[in-house]
Amino acid sequence: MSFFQALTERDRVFDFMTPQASTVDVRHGPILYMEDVTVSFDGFKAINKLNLTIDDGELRCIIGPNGAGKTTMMDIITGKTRPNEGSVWFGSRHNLLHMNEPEIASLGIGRKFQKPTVFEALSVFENLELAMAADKRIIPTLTARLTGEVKDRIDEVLETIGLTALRYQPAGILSHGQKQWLEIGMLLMQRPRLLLVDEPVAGMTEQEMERTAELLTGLAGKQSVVVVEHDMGFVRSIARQVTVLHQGSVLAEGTMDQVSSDPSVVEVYLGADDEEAA
Amino acid sequence: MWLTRPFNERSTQIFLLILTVAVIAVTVLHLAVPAGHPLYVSGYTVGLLGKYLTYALLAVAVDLVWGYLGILSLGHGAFFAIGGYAMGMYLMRQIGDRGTYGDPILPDFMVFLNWDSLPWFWYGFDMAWFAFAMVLIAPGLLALVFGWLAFRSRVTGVYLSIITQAMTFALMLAFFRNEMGFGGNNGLTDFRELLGFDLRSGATRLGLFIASGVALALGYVVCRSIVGSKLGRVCVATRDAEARTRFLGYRVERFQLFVFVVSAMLAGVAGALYVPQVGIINPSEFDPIFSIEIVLWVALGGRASLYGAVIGAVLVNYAKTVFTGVMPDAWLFALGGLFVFVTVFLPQGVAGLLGHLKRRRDDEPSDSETPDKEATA
Amino acid sequence: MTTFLRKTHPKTSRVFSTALLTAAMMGTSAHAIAQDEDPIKVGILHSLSGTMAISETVLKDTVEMLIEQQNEAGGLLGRDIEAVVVDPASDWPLFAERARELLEQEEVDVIFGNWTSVSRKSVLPVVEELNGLLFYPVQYEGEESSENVFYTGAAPNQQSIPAVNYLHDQIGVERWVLAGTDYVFPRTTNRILEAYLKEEFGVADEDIMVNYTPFGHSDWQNIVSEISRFGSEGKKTAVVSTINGDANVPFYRELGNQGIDAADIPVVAFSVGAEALTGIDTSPLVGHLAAWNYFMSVDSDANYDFIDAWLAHTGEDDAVTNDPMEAHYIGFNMWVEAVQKAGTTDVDAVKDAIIGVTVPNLSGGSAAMMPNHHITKPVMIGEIQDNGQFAIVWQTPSTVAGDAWSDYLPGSRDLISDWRKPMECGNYNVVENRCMGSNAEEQAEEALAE
Amino acid sequence: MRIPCYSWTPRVMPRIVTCLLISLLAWFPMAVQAQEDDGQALLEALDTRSFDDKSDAITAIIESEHERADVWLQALLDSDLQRLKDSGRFVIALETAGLDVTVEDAMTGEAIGEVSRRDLDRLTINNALRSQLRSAISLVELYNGEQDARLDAARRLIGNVEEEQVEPLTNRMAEEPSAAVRHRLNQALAVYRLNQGDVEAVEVLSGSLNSNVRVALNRATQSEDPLVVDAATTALADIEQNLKINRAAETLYFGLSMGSVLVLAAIGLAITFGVMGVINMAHGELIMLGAYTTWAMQQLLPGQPGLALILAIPAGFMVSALVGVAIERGVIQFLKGRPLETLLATFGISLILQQLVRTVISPLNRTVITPEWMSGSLVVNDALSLTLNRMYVLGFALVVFAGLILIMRHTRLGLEVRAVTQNRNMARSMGIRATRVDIMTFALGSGVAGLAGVALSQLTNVGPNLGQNYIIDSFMVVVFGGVGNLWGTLVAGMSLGIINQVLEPWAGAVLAKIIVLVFIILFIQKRPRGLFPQKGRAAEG
Repeated sequence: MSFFQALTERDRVFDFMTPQASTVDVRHGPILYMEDVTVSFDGFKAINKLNLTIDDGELRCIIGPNGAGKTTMMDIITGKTRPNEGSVWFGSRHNLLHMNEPEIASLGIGRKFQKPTVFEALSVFENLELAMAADKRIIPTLTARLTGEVKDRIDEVLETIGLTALRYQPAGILSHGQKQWLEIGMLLMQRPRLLLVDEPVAGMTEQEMERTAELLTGLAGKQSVVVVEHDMGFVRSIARQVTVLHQGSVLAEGTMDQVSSDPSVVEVYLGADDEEAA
Repeated sequence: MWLTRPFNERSTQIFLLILTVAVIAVTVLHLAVPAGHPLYVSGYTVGLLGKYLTYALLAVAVDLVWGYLGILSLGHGAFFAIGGYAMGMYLMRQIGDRGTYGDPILPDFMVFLNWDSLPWFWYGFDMAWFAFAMVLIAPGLLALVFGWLAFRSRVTGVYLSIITQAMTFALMLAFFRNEMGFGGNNGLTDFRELLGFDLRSGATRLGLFIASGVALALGYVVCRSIVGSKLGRVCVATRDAEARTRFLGYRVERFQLFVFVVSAMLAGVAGALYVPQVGIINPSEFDPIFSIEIVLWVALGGRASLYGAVIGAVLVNYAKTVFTGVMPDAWLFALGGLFVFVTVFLPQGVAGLLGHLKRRRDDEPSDSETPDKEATA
Repeated sequence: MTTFLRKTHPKTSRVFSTALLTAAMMGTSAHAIAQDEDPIKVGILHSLSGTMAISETVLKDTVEMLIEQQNEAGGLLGRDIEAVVVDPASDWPLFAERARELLEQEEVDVIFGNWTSVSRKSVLPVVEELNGLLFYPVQYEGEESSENVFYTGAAPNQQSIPAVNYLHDQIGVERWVLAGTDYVFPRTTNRILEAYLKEEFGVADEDIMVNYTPFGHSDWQNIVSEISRFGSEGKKTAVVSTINGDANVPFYRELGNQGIDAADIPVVAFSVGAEALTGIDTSPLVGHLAAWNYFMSVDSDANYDFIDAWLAHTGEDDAVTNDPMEAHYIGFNMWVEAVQKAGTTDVDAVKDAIIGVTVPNLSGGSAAMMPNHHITKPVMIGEIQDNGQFAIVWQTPSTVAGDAWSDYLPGSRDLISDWRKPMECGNYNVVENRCMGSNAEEQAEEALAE
Repeated sequence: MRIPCYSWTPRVMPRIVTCLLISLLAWFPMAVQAQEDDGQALLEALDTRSFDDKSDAITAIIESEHERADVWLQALLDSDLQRLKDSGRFVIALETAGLDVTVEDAMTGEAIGEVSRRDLDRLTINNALRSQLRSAISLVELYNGEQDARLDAARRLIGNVEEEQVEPLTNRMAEEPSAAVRHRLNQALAVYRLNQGDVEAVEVLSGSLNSNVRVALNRATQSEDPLVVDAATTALADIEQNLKINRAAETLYFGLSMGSVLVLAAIGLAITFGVMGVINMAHGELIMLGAYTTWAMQQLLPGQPGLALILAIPAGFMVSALVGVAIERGVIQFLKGRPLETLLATFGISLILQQLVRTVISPLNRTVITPEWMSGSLVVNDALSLTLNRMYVLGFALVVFAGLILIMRHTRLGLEVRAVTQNRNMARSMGIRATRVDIMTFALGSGVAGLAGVALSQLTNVGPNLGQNYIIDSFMVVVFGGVGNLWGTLVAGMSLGIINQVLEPWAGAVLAKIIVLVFIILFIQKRPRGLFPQKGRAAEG
């Protein structure tokens, strides 16, 4: 159809927004670029002049005490919260501050919530089906058929997250851990360029943790991954680059060892960390 | 094709089967059996059942938005009524110069209220195709505008329910005004013929009854194929976790809008079939109470299971027929009691019970929770 | 009650069975209908629940009382009369449905019923289709004359016009407020009055104020103060009120509180009966007027007998009687007379027989059925007394015949109605010399048949 | 014509007034002179169909110095003067019981006992006669009545002064102690003079808002004397100006009073809805119960409507509160966190309550008497008078509101309520018994609804449908104001009331309501959480 028709069609997601053909420009290195971002909730600055850069394919861990602004930062990136000032760029082309959640999501930014949220009334299979990267306009969705490769893709993911057996069970009956898995699985279905993972191992057993670790490290490279986590052990096991947030701005950045040897960090964070790590 | 998908679902097959049998049975019993015979179905009963069928379609429409989208609309009576008015206006124009005053153009109420000419919005309603199109377009348009405003600004839950109520209430007041040109309190009545068939003949009424049956079947299939599709699952997802669905990249408000409009159109069709069967349309159909009653039908039958809505509509209205006949005073007690009972003790409704029994028999989830596998696979 | 309990069961059980479509359950005791062909069946179609129940329930009781009396007097044609009561629940489509039930299922010989204009309009097609008889007891907007309906309530010329004459001649009113609820009766009445006032009394436009309010309107501050302003321009002003039912209480309250005294601005009401005054503390209303064809305070033995019987029937000392009740009283007696005259309850026979039948009314005179299916009535103006009753202060010297088509509406000026042979037309246009609209095609068919 | 002035016993009124009265009634032919003092004959004259003859007869009675004259006139005014059909004897009805009436002899005043209504003929009067009688009596009062009575009499005279009255009235003005009454009389005379074409009169009249004065001035603008014309026109101009201001004030008052009703109806809802997230569709019926309680109290205390009304305030609160608790315990507690379901369930309850009232009490409206001190209106000036009952309701609404604010701010309950609203679980864990708070809150909300009912019983129908008429409006107010925010409710209610009353004159009642509804719908689009959005659990609706 002609370009103008395309413009007038409200449901149309323009090609450059759909992840398959995602034209996120990463030639200049960073895939995510936050500069001087500030958010205040009635006076209280949750994020304060935050600067953060994530390179393409990087796996970055973000740590920090409660109220450091980790979750708020994710809200900003995914378009849930609008900052009072500052700029947030995805690649060097897309200004995230001018987009809403669905647009950002279809740019290829996937998010896993702190509290696992899956569609309990739907089966595991359907949860993945919905998450799958596809044309998400109304009519295509209405007429969508389950093609072979789609099924294979879903099976594959089911395999990775180890829920093949439960594929037709409503997600509501899954255990907490399984829900975490399912949600990560949903992220995988999205084929995102950037993955935001909020406390992926909260309430997981040891071996579950290990698999998560493998999984996330496995993702890195193909996708950029940002992990927010309290569990130091876990962080240490996966982290290459670590950023420490404190009172809404970056306190320190570097490898785990550098960071953990940084006195200010030790003071504000690791000191208070023990009981959280436990 | 997605529209054919429902025909593979067992629940739909059963539903369509029962409906067809019912309609045919009534037709046969009405025509073939001599009056007075115990099996004879009188024209009165046919009319009654026809009315129930239109209500059932209305209930299905409400269930689509409430059950699967989680939008409790307290204003669906409005779409029903508007569809009805569209049909009513067509029927008025059909009277032509057979009106009391013999005015070839103006309906009677306009003549004796001294309207000198037909208001613009009555134009075109003398043509069947236009009127029937309007049956879909008018309610759809209202739903589109209203829904667009509401969903865009993410008005949800109780707030949405209340403003839908405000909408239908405002419309009721508006249509009561005689200046509006819709006949005020008396509404539209004294219809003569529909597509050339005399509305006062038993045959036409039977035809309308069958038409209602067909409409219900079609409406059911459409809704089924929507909720059975991926889109239906997006709806359920939205109902349960709207924010999450957004993060998956779905433009939730547009899906809501789409389904809302479809539902409104179905309601319009129901209204259009209702009017010629009861012979009058007046603003009391806009009454918020009526809209709430519709929701009760669905609640009783069971949300998120379309056939439940049908069961609910028929049960409640049959009960109404009986009660207002036998003990008028008791009716409101019964209705009120039903509201309380269903919401407190029967949250899944009748369909919920059925599903429960079914599940107990063979351990597969009833399609009210997850769409059938044969649809998905 | 008991009578119709027995009556409605078979029908409903049949609806039920068909509704569920299990042939086994079909037609349980359908022959129940066959048994009682003996008694003459009188259908009563008044709302017993919903908003209109307030007004209509008493009418249902009235007809039941009349039937009892008739049976005690030996029934009709040697047969008992049996009431078949159904409840249309103030729901207009339901009126049509119930009417069909009465005529098709119960096969009643006559129906007494309806209050609101819209309910009548909704029943009309059914009654005409199934050729039934309907007696409609409430004053209404006119502009209608159906072969199957008998209008025992007042037509506009039997209520509003005499009332306006009274105000103009006796009280010397020069400015008019026409206030009404926004539905067809006030609309039509006010149209007629406007035309009448201008033609007959040469009232100027600025001396007429028309105002419409929704049903159950409760905040009258603005309107009442407007009225008092309108009335303080020096000319004698009166309010002609077609305000309906519930809305009257707050209206009169506001009048009282804003100190509008009947002596300054009298209000003459068309839709307020004594029963509507229950719920008002009448002391501030003394002197306001109502125009009806009957008042409970009418001083005649017929009336006192009726009231006694009514008090006995209801078992309440403070039960009130009103105009529509009298209308039913007249209508019922006319029907009885006509049946006796025709010797059968056959609808067509009764239709012909009833025209010209004359029965006593409750105000000491008598009412006759006109060829246009309307009746003759006296018109009375009553003033509210401090006991909440109306004292009759004026009355038309003779009875007035109801006019189906108003002479003051352009549309219907040329229409007349005469159901006697040969005309047999409800809306005959004397200019074009033909029977208009509704019955045209029937006429044609008959013509072909002969 | 010459009016004979008979010697007059001081008992009734000074000699001069007789002449005054007679002259006032001078336009009647003096047909009945012959039979003075013969009471029977006087009354006979009353028993006629023609009201003109009746008014002559009244004149005659006034003239005759018959000692029972005043009794008769009063009885006639109350339409208690009746006549026995058979004997033609005149009687005065004392009280009516069913079909029988207790009567006394009109001549002698001796009791006769009960008589059937059939045997009585009532001597009816119409408005003309009524005002004739009244003005006669009021004139008497101008001389020996209370100050208010005199003031009223004087006001009646404005525009109705006859030539013969000028002199006596001027004298009267000299004697009159009260300045207000003098002022009135002065105006009355001025109007008379103005009609005679006297320019000075305008002086006196300018600034008066009395409608008759305005009429007189209007007439004066047609006079041929140019001086009078422009004097009158200027006078009229600033009167009109003055009227505009008064009218604005009036509309404002109407708006506030309507607003107060909305606030009363809605505020209980603001509490239950705001704090508990319960959409109580039965709220309207709780209001209705309050109104019925008022009626019941008046039945219990016949003769003292005022006292009954005051007692009804606590009673109404209790009744509705108890029913509220019953609803909360019986239904709502099972529907925690399912607001839409509570909507349906409570709607069912509302249907039941309505039908209950219909069957138990009556489908008909009940009469609730307005006590003396609440009826009538407070006259600010001739153009602006504020109806008392609405003023009381307005005050009542504000008091209730203030009370609620106090409870919420300064009581333990209020504290707990706010805690639960902000964060239920947190509050729980801090040892607040949330269930108890729920019960109390719901009781409070329902009770307030009851209070609203008590107030509404003074304004509108007390009937089964009372609640229905207010429920939707109440929801609009709450949502518009912002759920769970009392101030929001107050502001919303008042502003909606005023908007409505401002729109009404030009849009008409119906359209005004529609416009307001549409306005609310659109407003909710802009600010889904209302005027004063509230943070916390209830906000998730």
